[in-house]
Amino acid sequence: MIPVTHVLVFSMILFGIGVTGVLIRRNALIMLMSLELMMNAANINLIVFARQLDLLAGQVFAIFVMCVAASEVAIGLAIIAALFKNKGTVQIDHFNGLKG
Amino acid sequence: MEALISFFSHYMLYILMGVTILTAVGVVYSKNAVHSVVALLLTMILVAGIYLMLDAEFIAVVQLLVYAGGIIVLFVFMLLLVALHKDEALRLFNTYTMISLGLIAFLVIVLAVVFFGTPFGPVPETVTHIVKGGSTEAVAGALYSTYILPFEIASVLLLVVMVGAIVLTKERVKL
Amino acid sequence: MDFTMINIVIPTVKILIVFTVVLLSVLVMTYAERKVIAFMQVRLGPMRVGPWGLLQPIADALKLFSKEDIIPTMADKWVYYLAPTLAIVPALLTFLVVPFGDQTTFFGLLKHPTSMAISDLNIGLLYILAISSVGIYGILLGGWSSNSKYPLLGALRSAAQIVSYEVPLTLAIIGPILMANTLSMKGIVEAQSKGMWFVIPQFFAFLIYTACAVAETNRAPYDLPEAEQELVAGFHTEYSGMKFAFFYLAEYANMIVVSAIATVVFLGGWLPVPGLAFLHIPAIIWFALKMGFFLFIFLWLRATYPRYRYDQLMAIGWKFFIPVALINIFVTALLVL
Amino acid sequence: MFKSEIIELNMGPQHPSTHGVLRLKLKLDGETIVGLEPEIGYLHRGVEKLAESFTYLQALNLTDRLDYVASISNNLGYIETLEKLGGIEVPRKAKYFRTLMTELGRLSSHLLWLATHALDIGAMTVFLYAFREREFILDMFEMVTGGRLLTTAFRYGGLKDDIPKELEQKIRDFIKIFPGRLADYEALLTKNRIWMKRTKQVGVISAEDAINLGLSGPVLRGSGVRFDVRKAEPYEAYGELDWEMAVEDGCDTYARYLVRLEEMRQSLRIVEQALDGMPEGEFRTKAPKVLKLPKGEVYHCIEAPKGELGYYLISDGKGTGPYRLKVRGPSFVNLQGLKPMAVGHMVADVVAIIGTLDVVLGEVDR
Repeated sequence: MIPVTHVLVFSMILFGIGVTGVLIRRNALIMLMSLELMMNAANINLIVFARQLDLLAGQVFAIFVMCVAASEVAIGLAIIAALFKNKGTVQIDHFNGLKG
Repeated sequence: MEALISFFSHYMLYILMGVTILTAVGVVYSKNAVHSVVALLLTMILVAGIYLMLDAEFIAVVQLLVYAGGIIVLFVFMLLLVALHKDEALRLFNTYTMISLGLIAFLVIVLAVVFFGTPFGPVPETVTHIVKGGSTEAVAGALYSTYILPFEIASVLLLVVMVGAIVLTKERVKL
Repeated sequence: MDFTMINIVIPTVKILIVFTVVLLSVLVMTYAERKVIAFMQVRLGPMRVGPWGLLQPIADALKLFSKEDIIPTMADKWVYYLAPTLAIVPALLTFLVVPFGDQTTFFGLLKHPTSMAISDLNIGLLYILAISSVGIYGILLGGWSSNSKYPLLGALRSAAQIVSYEVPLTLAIIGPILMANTLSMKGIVEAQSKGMWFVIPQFFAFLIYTACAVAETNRAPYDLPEAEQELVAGFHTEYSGMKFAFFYLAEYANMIVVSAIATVVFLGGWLPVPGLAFLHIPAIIWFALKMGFFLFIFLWLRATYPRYRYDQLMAIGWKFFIPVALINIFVTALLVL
Repeated sequence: MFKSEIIELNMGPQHPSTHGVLRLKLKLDGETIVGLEPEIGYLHRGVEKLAESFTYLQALNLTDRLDYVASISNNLGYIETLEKLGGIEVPRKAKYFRTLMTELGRLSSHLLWLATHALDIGAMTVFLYAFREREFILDMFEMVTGGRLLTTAFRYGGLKDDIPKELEQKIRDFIKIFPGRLADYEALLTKNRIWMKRTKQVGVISAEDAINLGLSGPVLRGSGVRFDVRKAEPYEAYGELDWEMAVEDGCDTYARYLVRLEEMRQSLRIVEQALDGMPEGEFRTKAPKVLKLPKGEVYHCIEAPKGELGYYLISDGKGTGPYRLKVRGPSFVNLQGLKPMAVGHMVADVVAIIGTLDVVLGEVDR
């Protein structure tokens, strides 16, 4: 087995890529995908600690995270669908109706 | 041969992690959104592989079922439904790209230093609680005893999401 | 983990054998399909290549492999290349956990008998479901990347179909899982060796499984994605040569997989038919016979029924199969308790 | 769900189920059809214009090529038009034989319809079963005329040759086996739940609309209108034989399917009666080799398998060929029903509706 630190750094990088996606991409769908990357990074942490500490709680919690991720995607895509219905685009630059 | 095998068993996780980072970068930096989804699919499959290497075979299978079988299908459907070709002419990135990239790189480096400085202790060669009888049984046992309340709440959450998604996308019926 | 030679060589040999057998049975299957349907339709089927046209599948395969590979001009090249791979890899990977028999010593070559599945995962069924859920991307992306309207319609149809029929399919095999109390393919067969085959107590589940398996593999009467009369050839309209062969192979491999699952879960796997155990037929022959029977149902249905319409297909999937499967689970759970 | 784009989809001219070279410009909202425009003319050969430069007998060859799956009916309609204008008497034996042949032609046409219609909806086996029986009928045509598809069967004033001796036994065999075969098709389709789902309430057209569009044949009778040229203005031997008109009230594809099946049964009855009652005598009257018709114009219609087939013929009294020949093809008129039937249905239904209209592009484009 490789040290837990290496996996942690990996998941940190994955999380960073996800954050980058959310920050720099303007396509709502890609931003949602980047959110999924971040969720996965968190999950990897949970799993690796579950193994390191020999505890089940990490795996159980990972399942809940997946559950939340699935819900988030379903609702997120529904919102994007509604936005697209109203504005005809998924570029978030166009959704500036609240800007003063 | 033996050396090769031991090499693979030791470095498989590194290989998986490396490829995962590549595909994850592909998700963010693809110009075509469908390429992003394909990259995301590969990422999810690779992450399932990582789970498998970390003795969590049940989570790995659930990862495949939930992400590959469900979530990404939703993404692909969404991509095929919304007209993305109109947005392809738009700029991929904006002026904040460099700043955010710098900040994130800084964050990653700082946290990596912190991780390397933290004494996590040695890695256990075998894990008894998880692997005994397979992680499936262990996780199921835990889910239905210790964590029964969160489990039920999760099911309620899913129900709410189901209703919410339908309400959001349903066309307004004029009464 | 113990990485000795024996742990490497035996699985490798098994993998080679299984994949060869699977690819060969795909060839046999294409021949059988044409012959069986031909006889149902009062004609002869292929007769030219070899005796009784026996070499026809080989001729077909050679033709497909040597054909020109055409890529539509506006196709998305990367995705266009990736799609056939995404279709065939999961189809072949699912064979990892199929137990073709109980145990074997490879005709006395080994000292200790080894399992006839490549790997005896304790979550075998879950593994198959998970892997096969990846298979739809081949269809979806193949249809999209061709940049043509008929494939796109076909791809959307099949994706919707596979996603909706995966639910009742999974629900249908939960009944037997409850009765066997295990997810391992081997364990399910062993559970049936003590009592009766699960096809008897789980008859409704078996019917639902059969219907959903046909829908899942895009075969008639649920073959809307490739409905020739409507969508020309569905998602693979633009594919030719090797890539088309991959889709073709994937379809037949999927058929064999769902038949193998049906055999293991409902028809008692490699167990002999009750009362015929004295015949001393090897386990693998029993398995092949049962699988052949299930595959024959596919052909039989294709020769008999017209095709459903898209909305009707979705309606029966969601409004009929899922409720019945849920009721079946409920009743089974009550009885098992 | 979305402000959806309307997809334009070209179905045909090369498409597995447009029965030839029909091109449909479909406008789709998802899979629902919001607009449909048939584009015809891919098989235009100028039959009507060609006829003007031919003699009356030569023009008979052209009629074969109109509805090439029911050429016997086309021949009959044309020959009768000539006889009507020229006032040529036909012997009773020829009348009976023509009736018999036309009904066999109707059977072969309906069998082809059943085969392709079933194949379009996905029932492959019926296709091959129906072709087996059609082969039987085509063999009979070959015995009589030497041609299987393009028969050029009759001549003005009667038949070209006397009836072959072996034909009677062949027809008797056919009459014996065919009801069983019909039962086979029905076993595969009529009570089949998928078949009913695919055809009931699909392609609905009310009796009023059908009449207004000028539809005829089984398409009209499937909407409950009791109209059949064979009953309304009996020609040949139809008035003397005992048979029923097939009518269904369903107005949908399933009703038209039932109508055609019943027509096949009735055709078989007509064939049997015509064979039993076949009179002895001459098979044709004396008619000149090169026909010259008096000046005048005439319209004559018969009930072809697909509907009312009419020929409008003008003769200038001088030439040996038609001055003008106009064909009222049932397929062309029935094709007008496609749009009202298909709009609002799904792509898969278009295929079923083309099948139920039973169009042959040779006749549509002429």
